[in-house]
Amino acid sequence: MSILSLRGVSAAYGPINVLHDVSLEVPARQAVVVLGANGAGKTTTLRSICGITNNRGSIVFDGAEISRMATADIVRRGVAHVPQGRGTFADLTVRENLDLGAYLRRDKAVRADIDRCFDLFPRLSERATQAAGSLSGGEQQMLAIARGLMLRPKLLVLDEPSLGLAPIIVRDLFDTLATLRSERELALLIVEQNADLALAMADHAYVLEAGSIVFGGPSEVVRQNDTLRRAYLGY
Amino acid sequence: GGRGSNDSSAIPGVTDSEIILGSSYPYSGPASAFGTIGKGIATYFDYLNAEKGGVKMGDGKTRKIKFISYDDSYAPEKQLANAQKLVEQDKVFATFAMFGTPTHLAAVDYLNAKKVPDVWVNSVSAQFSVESTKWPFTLAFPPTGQTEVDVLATYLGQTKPDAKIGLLFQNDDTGKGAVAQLEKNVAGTRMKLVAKESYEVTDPTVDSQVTNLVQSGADVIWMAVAPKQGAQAIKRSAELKFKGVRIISTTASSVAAVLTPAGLEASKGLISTAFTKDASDPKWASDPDVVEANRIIEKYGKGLKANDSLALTGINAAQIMERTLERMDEPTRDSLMKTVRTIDPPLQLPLVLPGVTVSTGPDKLLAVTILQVQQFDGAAWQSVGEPVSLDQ
Amino acid sequence: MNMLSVEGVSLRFGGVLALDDVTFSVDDGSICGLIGPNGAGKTTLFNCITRLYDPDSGHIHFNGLDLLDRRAHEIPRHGVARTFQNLGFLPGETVLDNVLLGAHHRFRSRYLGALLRSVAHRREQRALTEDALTVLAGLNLLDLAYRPVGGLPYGTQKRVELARAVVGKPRLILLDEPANGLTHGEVDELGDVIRRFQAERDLTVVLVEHHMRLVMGVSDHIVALAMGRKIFDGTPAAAQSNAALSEAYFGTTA
Amino acid sequence: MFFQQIVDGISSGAIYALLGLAIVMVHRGSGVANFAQGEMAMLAAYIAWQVNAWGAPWALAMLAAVGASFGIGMLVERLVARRAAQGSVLTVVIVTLGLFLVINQSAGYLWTFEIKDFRGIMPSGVWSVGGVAVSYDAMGVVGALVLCGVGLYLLLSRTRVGLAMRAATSNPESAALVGIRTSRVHMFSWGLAGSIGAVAGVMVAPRLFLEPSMMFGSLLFAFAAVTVGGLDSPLGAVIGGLLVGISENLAGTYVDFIGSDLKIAVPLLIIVLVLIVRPAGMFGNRSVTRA
Amino acid sequence: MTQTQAVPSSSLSSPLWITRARRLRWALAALLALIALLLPFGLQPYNVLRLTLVLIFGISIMGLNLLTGYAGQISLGHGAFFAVGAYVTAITCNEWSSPFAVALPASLVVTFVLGGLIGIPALRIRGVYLGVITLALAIIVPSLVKRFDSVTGGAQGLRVPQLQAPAWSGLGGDQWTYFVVLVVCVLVFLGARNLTHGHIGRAMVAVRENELAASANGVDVVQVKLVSFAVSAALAGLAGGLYAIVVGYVAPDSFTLLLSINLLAGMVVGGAGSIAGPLIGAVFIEYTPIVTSGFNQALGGMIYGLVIVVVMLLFPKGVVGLGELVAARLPWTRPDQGVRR
Ligand SMILES: Nc1ncnc2c1ncn2[C@@H]1O[C@H](COP(=O)(O)OP(=O)(O)OP(=O)(O)O)[C@@H](O)[C@H]1O
Ligand SMILES: Nc1ncnc2c1ncn2[C@@H]1O[C@H](COP(=O)(O)OP(=O)(O)OP(=O)(O)O)[C@@H](O)[C@H]1O
Ligand SMILES: CC(C)C[C@H](N)C(=O)O
Ligand SMILES: [Mg+2]
Ligand SMILES: [Mg+2]
Repeated sequence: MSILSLRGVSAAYGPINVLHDVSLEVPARQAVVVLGANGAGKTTTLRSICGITNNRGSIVFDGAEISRMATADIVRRGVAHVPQGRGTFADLTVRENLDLGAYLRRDKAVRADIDRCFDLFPRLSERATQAAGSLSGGEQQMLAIARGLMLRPKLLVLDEPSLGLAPIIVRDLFDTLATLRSERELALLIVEQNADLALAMADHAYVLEAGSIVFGGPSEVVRQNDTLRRAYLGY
Repeated sequence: GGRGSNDSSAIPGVTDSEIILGSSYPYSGPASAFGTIGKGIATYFDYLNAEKGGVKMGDGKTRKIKFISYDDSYAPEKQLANAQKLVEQDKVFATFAMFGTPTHLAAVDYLNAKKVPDVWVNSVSAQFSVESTKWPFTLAFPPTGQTEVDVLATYLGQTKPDAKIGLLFQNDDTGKGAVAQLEKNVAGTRMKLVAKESYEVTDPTVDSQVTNLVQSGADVIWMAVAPKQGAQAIKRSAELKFKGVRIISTTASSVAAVLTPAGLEASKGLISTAFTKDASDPKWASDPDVVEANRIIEKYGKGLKANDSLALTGINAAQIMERTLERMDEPTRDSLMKTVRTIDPPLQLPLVLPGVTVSTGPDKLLAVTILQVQQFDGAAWQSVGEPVSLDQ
Repeated sequence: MNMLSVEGVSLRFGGVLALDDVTFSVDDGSICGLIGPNGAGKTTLFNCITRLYDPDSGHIHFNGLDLLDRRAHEIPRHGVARTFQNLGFLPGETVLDNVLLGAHHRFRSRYLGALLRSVAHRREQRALTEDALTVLAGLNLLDLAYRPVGGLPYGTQKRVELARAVVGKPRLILLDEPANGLTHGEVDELGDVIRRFQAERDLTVVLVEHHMRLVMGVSDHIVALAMGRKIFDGTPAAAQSNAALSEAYFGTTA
Repeated sequence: MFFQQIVDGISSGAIYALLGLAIVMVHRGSGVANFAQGEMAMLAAYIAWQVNAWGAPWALAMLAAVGASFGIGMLVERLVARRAAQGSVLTVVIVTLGLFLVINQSAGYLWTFEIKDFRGIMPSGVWSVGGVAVSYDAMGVVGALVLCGVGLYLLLSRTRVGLAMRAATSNPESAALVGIRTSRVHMFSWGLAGSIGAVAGVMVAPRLFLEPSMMFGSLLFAFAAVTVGGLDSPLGAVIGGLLVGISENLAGTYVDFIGSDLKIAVPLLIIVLVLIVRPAGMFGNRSVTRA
Repeated sequence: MTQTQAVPSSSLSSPLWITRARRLRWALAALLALIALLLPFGLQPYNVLRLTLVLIFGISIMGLNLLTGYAGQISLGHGAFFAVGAYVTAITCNEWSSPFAVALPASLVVTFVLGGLIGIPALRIRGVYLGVITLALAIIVPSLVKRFDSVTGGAQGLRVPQLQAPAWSGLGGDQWTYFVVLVVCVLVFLGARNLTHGHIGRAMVAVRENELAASANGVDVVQVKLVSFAVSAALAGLAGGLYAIVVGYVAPDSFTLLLSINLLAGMVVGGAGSIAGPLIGAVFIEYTPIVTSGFNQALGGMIYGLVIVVVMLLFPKGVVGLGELVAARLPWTRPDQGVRR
């Protein structure tokens, strides 16, 4: 059963159409990666899911149609979105940013989760009282991811999570994501340029080109198929 | 004259059945409170046209009054443009009760250059009356600030010859005029001006100024102020238990709009001059002229409320114009100027206090030089003596 | 010859020692890869060189010129350009305008010239616009010249950044993670572009990147920072086999 | 005299501070400087006056006004401020100035420009100690300031709502992404600001006297106060307000050249000096910009 | 992006839609200029006066626009510079009976210097904070005028001799004045266009959008801010000087806060950061109150406020912003849709 499914989703900025009839599925507890050249519409797809971009079509999450919902309400249903290029609260401290990640939660585990984030990104604990805007680019990216994790979502949407992160951190991050997926029964939808790493971890892959899905299937297929890789991913 | 009808067609703004008057008021902007006066004027003319068919002028013809007034938001250049529009487009017979000193100073040269009568200007500045050589077509109506100061200073000189005066005034030309006139009055007397405090209209309160005056050792506090600051100063001086004499300007003497909010007890003993009947003063509440004016306001004043002193000011102004028109021999601008420059015999207007008359003549350029000194007894203003005349 | 030399540069923000006595130099015409964990101080070092930050101590010389004597806006005129890690654009303006901003210091005419649209002003305006468009064409961005830069995909914006830096005709160019948001294939192309610019425009390059294939592929020389301190200085090959670097940065447990 | 001027300064300053709190509230919750805040306070005072004129006791009338103002504030956000925010900061500034005109002129139309007799709940009279007179009205204003100030401080620093407000202003899109309903947060801040402004309006009306331009001068000083204190700091608004009130009075009294006609220049000088040292006010958060 | 391509020079010229949009703008400007030349002959003097005031407000809004619209430094008190300019002209004309050819430049220079000085604190202070400081300036200037009444005439104000049309022109005084102001206005607008359409304008926008990026690209932020302040103040001062001559009278009440607010409203309604915006804004602030109070005198001010609110809600980026939206959808001037990478 799919936790998220998009059916015929189109999106436009002003008069310009950038997504055409995109359909994709994220099965429960699985990781799905979306690949594509830059400008293909990956970010737009993710933003449509969270109701940030105007779009047409049907988006069903956890049994409910969410395509007309406000962003905050979608998030309240259990979708966490880590936007491309930071999106932290620059004026607030690292700690406050994490607290805000848990804004919707009332449970007791929040403290423990913050510690867990600090374990994953020790850098953040050293900077806990510093304004997020003064962090380095990679530190901000860590913060954005950590904030997404703090929500304890059912579906975690990540837009190029490896952006600006040191290789060792990227590796740790993907390990952690894999762990969390089984541990918390988390579903993942990831846009990632580091295709090797993403494909290794994901169960399914989609390839977007110029706003349309040109491939969808098990990630293994992409890994094995050189023609496919070369045609769409350039390597 | 019988041939008047022919002549009048050549004169702008007047026909056998209609006369056009123009004006300019701040209907919008920071001074829009005074727009109520303009609306009061329009209300009265509406009443005249509806119930009396207009004004019966000296030539025997009854003419409806078409009163056109434009908004200038108290901006001088806008009053100038309005004046030009009234003359050039609306072809008014005369402008009437144009409002405000700085605003009218921008328009007055133009009107005189065009030889358009600019009568009963609504400004307390004396220059619009006394500069009759420079501006032969201009004349103001309300008692000037100087007149008010002169009357009160004379009264004070008689009742408290050793007065040590602390003055509170608005930092504009009216306030500055009051300072100058008071200084002139105390010169050569035993009275002294011991403290001066000014305020800007934008000051939230005048408490600090009043405190300074109370503690300056003055035994007279003279408040040359607008209504709001008047209320504040009355209340504050009472709170500080000021024991001396308190004088307040006429504009801030309304029982309903100043003294009641300030506290009737706190207002007890105030000295002021009066020009018109205060509709909110119990003494005048049932005066037939006031009742009639209120009826007119309620029937014709779109959105105006009875007893609004600004609306009544407008009615009063319209009434002086009505009388002026009645006295004109012929419907010409010359005749109008002649009439306003020789209001003789003096006029007693319905809303003006008995004994306070309007008159002009070759040697009397200011129209209102009689005022009534009055004292507040905690419920109503009581006249002190007879109206004081300062006729030169 | 040294084009850039950084000597004993330190900078502290409150409790954070962002740069700790950093010394290294970059040869004229070379490509230097500057790597290190997140928060190591790479961007901060760029900020010191371009005078957006004041180091607490140390010296920075460029071509014999003491850069610490200069103010930020004078740096491009002396031949140093940079890109920003997280984009430093005027998002509402067109790509062309943004690129032309990078050529700001090349305008000779000043307020009066612009006010009167003097002949000289118009001539240089035309020339520099052509220059900008040529650079855009070289990066395959010509079609986007009149589009507002704000709506472009992230990877494209990173390329516009590159164009903006290059159009200033710098001698030294500081690239802060230019490969962010690019696909594998595009990263390889970027490597070619950097080399090409370096050769054609006679540039010296300092490249901050976490993309190891790119850094190791194009760099002549690698400097690594960690916790504000220099931990490595040598050839790419040596870097890849350096144990400390591997542990702190690459994550390949040797 | 000196102490009297200090006390007068405090009681004026309390007015600016109270209005300043409302301004801070809106700014903190939606990043907007609301130039119509004073007029909304004035409107609240008229509402209280009208309800009282219909026969309700003052306390009830004032409560009604504070409640109504919460609704008015929310409505203004919903119908006006939110849409204007699609433009620039300046669009919002102009819109609030437009609202200023609408409220001010409507009040004159509905209730005339004459002063209304507004008694309020404080007894009239003064309390004197050692030659210094403090009116009960002024004490009421100070009391309201303390209540609102402490309440607001607790709300902003101790509750989730406060954090949500800061998040919604700092980065609305990300705020939505952590589940904050930003539009509700904005509406709530405007509503709350409306109520605080209303408290200011009904408490100062007996002292400033109720007419349509009642709050205009105070608005200017309130802006001076929040600028000195920092546009997003309630503590700053309180301290700024008192500072402006006291300095304005003392300077007008003791500095000859200034006198009362130039005393308005004093807050300006203070602002410039404070801002040159601390560009975001004494207690304001300076937003971080790094390369 | 692999090879260095030889770029055909034709592809370096602007795309067609840009050229067309540019032509459309010039055509509109030419049409406007023609109308501006003919109008005073078909109108009564009071309307010519109003148009003259529109031009004057247009000049000062353009000044504000350079500072606030382009360089992003909020000024809520530009009426202060307008007032200073008006008084400088009034005083030089009165005290020293200098002809306007001296008085107007004097206004320009004095306000230029004053603006530069006021710009110094603005180097550190931003946004609403700067707005409040300039607002206070606008409140203080009238008080200062009253305080120094020996030179300024105090609350009474000063009269200024008005322009007389030379006999050879055959024009009325109002028409002559109009054309003089028109010439100044055209020069100011052309100058502003030139200044903003090149690297200087780009530098101003960069200062507005991103100071860090601006200085990293070689923009001297300090200089741009100071020059913007000075030029902006100078234009307001010039407009003030023209105002003094045209109206023939200056008083503190001519320069209340309302003036500053109107200038700002005009700029935003017209469209901040555009060349046509200030003129549209000037028309708006001069004529809207007339229209609204003609509509209903009792509620004129209320309706004016309502109109401002509604206009801003309908076109949050001003009238010019609306025009751009329309242009982006016209088949002629619509940006090409095909976007390659
Ligand atoms: N705000 C916007 N305004 C206008 N066009 C936009 C906007 N955002 C995106 N686009 C356009 O939509 C298309 C898809 O962009 P999107 O950001 O979704 O691509 P992407 O696949 O995420 O690219 P990248 O890998 O570079 O992040 C692009 O052509 C882009 O120009
Ligand atoms: N303005 C500032 N205020 C406080 N701390 C700062 C500031 N600028 C940088 N820092 C701190 O200095 C450290 C170095 O930051 P810098 O941006 O130079 O890292 P970096 O090496 O570029 O990292 P990344 O690879 O993540 O971009 C970081 O930990 C950051 O938090
Ligand atoms: C110009 C700045 C806003 C850019 C920013 N410093 C960055 O790291 O990209
Ligand atoms: Mg993307
Ligand atoms: Mg960095």
